[in-house]
Amino acid sequence: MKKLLALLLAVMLLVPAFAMAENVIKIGVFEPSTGDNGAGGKQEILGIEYANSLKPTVTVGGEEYSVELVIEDNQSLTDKAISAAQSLVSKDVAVVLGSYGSGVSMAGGDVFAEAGVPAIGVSCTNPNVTLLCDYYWRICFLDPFQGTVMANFAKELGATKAYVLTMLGEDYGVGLGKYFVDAFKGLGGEVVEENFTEGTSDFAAYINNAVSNGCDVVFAPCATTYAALIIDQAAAQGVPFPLLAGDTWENSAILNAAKGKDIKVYCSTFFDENDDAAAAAEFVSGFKAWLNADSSKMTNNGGNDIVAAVSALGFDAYNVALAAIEAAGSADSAAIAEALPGVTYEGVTGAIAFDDVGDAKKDMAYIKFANPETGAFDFVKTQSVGQ
Amino acid sequence: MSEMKANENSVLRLTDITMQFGGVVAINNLSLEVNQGEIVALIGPNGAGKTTAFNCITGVYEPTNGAVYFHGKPIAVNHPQGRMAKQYGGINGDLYKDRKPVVYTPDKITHMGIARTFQNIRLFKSQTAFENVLIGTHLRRTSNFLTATFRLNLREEKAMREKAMNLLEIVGLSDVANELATSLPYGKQRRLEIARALATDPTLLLLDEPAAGMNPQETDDLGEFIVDIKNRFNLTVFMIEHHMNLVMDISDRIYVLDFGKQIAEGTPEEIQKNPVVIAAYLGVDEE
Amino acid sequence: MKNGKLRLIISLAVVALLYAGGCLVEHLEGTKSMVVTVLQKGAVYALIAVSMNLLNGFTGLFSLGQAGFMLVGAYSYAILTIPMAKRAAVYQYYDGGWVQFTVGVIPALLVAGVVAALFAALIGMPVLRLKGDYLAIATLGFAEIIRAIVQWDTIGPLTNGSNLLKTYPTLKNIMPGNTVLFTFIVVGICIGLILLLINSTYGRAFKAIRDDEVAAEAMGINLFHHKQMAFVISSFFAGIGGALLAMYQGSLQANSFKSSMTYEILLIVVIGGMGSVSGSVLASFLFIACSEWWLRFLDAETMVGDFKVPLLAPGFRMVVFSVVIMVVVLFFRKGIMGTRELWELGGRRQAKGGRRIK
Amino acid sequence: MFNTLLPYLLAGISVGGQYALIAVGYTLVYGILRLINFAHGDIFTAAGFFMIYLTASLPIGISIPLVIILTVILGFTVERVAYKPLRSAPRMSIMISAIGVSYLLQNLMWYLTGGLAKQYPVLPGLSQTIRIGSATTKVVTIVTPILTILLVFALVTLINKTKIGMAMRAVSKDFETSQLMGIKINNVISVTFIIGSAMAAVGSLLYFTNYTAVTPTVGAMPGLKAFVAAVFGGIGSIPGAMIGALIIGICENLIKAAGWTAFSDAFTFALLIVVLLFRPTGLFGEKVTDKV
Repeated sequence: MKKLLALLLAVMLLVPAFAMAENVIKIGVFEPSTGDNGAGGKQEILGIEYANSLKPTVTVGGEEYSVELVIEDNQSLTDKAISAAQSLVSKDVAVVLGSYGSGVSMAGGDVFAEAGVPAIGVSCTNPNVTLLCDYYWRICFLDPFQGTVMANFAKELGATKAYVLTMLGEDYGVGLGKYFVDAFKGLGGEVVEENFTEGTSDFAAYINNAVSNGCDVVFAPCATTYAALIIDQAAAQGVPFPLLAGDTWENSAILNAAKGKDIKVYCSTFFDENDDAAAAAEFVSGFKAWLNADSSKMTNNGGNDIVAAVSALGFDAYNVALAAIEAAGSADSAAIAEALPGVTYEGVTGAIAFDDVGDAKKDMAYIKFANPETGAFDFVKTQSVGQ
Repeated sequence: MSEMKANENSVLRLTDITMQFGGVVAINNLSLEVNQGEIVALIGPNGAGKTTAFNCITGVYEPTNGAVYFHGKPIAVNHPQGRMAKQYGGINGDLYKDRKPVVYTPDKITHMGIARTFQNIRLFKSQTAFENVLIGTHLRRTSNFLTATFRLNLREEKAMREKAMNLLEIVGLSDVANELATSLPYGKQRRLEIARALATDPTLLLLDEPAAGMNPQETDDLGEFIVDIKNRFNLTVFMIEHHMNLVMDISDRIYVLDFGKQIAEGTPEEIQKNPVVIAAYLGVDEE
Repeated sequence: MKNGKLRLIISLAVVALLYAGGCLVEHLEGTKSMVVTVLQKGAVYALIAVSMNLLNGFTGLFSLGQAGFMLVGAYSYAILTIPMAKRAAVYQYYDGGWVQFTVGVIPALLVAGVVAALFAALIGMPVLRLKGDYLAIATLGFAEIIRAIVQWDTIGPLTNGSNLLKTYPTLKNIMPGNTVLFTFIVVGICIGLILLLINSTYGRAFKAIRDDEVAAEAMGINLFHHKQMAFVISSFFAGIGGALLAMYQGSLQANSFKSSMTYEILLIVVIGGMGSVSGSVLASFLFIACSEWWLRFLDAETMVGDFKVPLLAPGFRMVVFSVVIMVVVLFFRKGIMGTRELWELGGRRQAKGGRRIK
Repeated sequence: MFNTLLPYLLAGISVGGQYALIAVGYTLVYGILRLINFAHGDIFTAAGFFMIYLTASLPIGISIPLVIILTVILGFTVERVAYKPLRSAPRMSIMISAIGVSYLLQNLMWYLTGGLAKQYPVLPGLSQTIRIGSATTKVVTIVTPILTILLVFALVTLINKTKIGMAMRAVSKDFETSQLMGIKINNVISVTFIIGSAMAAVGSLLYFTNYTAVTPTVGAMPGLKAFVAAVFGGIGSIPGAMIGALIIGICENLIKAAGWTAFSDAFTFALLIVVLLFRPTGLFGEKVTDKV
């Protein structure tokens, strides 16, 4: 019995587990569909899938390749992300899209770099994602920018003392929080900083601290799971000041939490579904129709057909990847990695072109307000740093 | 009695030992002495406190009051302290008031040269007979974990193995050296425990009911065996035993314990005639 | 005796063959292959599992602090080896951090072990006096405390707080193209040392303590001293294991060293057999291969034609996996190997026993 | 000063009461089986999920008793399947089995719920906000300590006054002897798990009303803390578990108030270690002497 087992083990270890069909190019989708960021990750996947449904093939060197999406769940955890990334790499994906969440992207980046597979960050905003990895590019703006934008906005709302709340161990939130603090202090504001540990569910005391410290704005970039609890508590305590956060809060979980409550929630994001640019409008209507046609997709989007910015980014990321493959004229990872920096693309979230580090040169954020009456996001304004 | 003149030949001396658990006084003011080269037996009905006395000697328990000396050196001294001072139920509670308490852990006491066996055999159950004895040689090692890991102690290791094998031969178990200790028959397990105890190079051997569970033939053999190893290793033996034949055969002196108190002391002949013992112990046992 | 020597030679030959095989796989399959991943991670887990087995299986101390010591080792390694040029970027919130030097990989690995061992020595002093499950829960608690300290913002310039550590030398940097060989060598040396220790007089003393503390103490074995020794040595290797894990992962975050990580390692030890080094090694590779590779298909929603295969959905893999583990825990309590080693399988049963316990 | 501390105190008392309800399960099981039931925290989580799925289709009035029943069934099943076969095995094996069950339950819940946080339903009456002095809080904060004290009182009565309570006390004093005395050990153990699970279900109702996101791993930390509370109070003592839990709940929130958030969890474990070292029997535990 044991010998048989050992033999089986040996055979399974040695048998390579891949089979390549002809003229298929694989694109890895490295996203969380479970865990703290699962909700956002699913929306990002939807954008990618929608783009794939529109352009299921790519022409390389005169030959038509069909594109196959290989989706791997990184569970919003940095250690699981490594396994997921390895799994993608072992399935011979040519290029990777993702992830929602910076920590997992940074963790996975090393695996992609090692394998020489280029990765295109969709909504991971921490500078280190691209800075510390030569194989990571990104199509969204960065936290220093986003933090500054929100600090400016907070100032415009008349805030003088900000309460910044982030989760320990979350690169995205901690990073964005720091940039906000720097910017807000630079504008002459005062800041009270606190953080909570993973799994915290009691935010009563935190909100109370914000009140008792005389803060007049809360900035809490964190995963939607905690965001809903924070909004809930803030509403329960009837805080008079607004809650601000970054891109993660543009999610139906936030809308649900804020709905019907006396609370002002703002977030910055990459895209607005009421954008009147032609490409954006076309994407929005097409995406909504696509969602409405399939109830399971609708569920993954949070049960409604509101277009999340991350879906738009996912859509753009897919198209950037195709553009890179076409530019490379090859399905080979190395060639794509070489072609990527030169790719420019006019996406639904704006023009995309990469700088030396691999970041998209984006200088505009959309600020949205979670309307408690309509249960939808209202577009407030676009904001750049210069303003 | 505590600071009496030291007997040159004294190997083990207990003075005024009281052991109290909560409200239960297991041993009350026990004093006894075991001299060089003697075989001394401690007898008494079940629950008389015999094993407790062993545990006080070997450091498993800290006596509530009294002192234990080994070759004249105190290895346990205590007097009722703390909460025990209030609920102390023994006698002579104030004799050791001014003495500094002395506590040694069982391994330290074994180091000094007291080895023991257990009433309910406690062999290392996942180890072979040989390994059980080998473990007994560990305490006299000179190697540290680094030299042992890097095998810089080969000579010592070899000596340990030879010694263990030798002891197995002496107790007549060399043929089952590689058998799992717990798979051996009862009598052999008892002998193995003795071999393991001998591996620690003791000068005093405490045997806790070495003949328990043996048939008369085995018991007789055991008696000879105990005398034999006593002579061979120049030991002093202090044992708890229920088999009266064995006790009467090989003991030089006998202490009798009942309800934690010493009721008699003397040679086998004296004990056999002692009316108190007959009444309290033999009488009860015979019923 | 002769038989034993022969078996030793055969075992060594098999190990050498396995090493050669491991390296060959990497050259044949390339670094992208899942086999290589399994071999790397499996080897790292093997070391960690063996280090835990030294405590739980051989010394009978039920400690659940392994993740904490791995964390210490991993952080020590990473902090010491991040290249100077990258420090400013890694410690972006802490002005480049306090540590302004780097050391080589091998010294850093050793330091990782030593720091973990120092922590163990400190923790062991109070904790090892506890018995059984109290020891388990106290070590678990200490692991959590260590994690909290590492994430503490005040020492952020040292540990980068709760943020990722990256850019330190990983497996591929040291022996490019031979990552498996490097892992196997380091792990092999460590496990070899543990084996030598277990089969020395100290190892016998550990086993004596496991079997019967009272009898061991009566045999002159200083319980605290030996427990402390096992605890410190186990942590030393857990620290090295943690450092290797960091090298394997390429990035490091305190958050992933939770008690669930300790539980996983404990389950590996149980599957392999408490008290069997080769069992732990075998179980590690099996465990990693299943969780990273063979069972992954269970997580993918699969269509066969138009038919959607039922049950298959994200998370199903772990369910199947944990059911298998429960079956082992309940019905095959001795695990794959019991207390025996691979090289004893052919030999006489009673040489080591395990089987003959009624 | 008091005004800043008040919300923390309130949060502490309420979370402490909820820990207490979980801790009862630990202390009872440990008292009888000498087992740290690592799966208890996950049973608590499962109760949260039961509520979410039941209220999706049933009115709350029916859901609540159903949740308690389902949780009890789960606790009972876990004992029968994972602990009973190991009754004669070494204690380490049972503990490993408990860890295995915890692992299984977490993975199972992850699979069944898709790994995303679920929103706990709003319980009318409990979820309203009220003001106490300068602090705003939910009604549940006030209800928790009262309900906890009532339940603990009822349980203590049960254990001291009824036949099954007497059997439980006997089994926890001496497992083997009580078996010889004709006590049906398995029944007693089952009752223990049933009571523990029911308490955990009630605890989950209160806990998740306050903190509304349920994830598969959400129960692990409260579970461990509740165990610490049980040790702190003196394992086996039910009032001890309650007082231990309240102290832990309050302390951990006061630590947050002091700005040491990162150490609020670590504090619990530090407390555990200190208690184990200096007073292993806890605040109200009985002293036991080992037999050699």
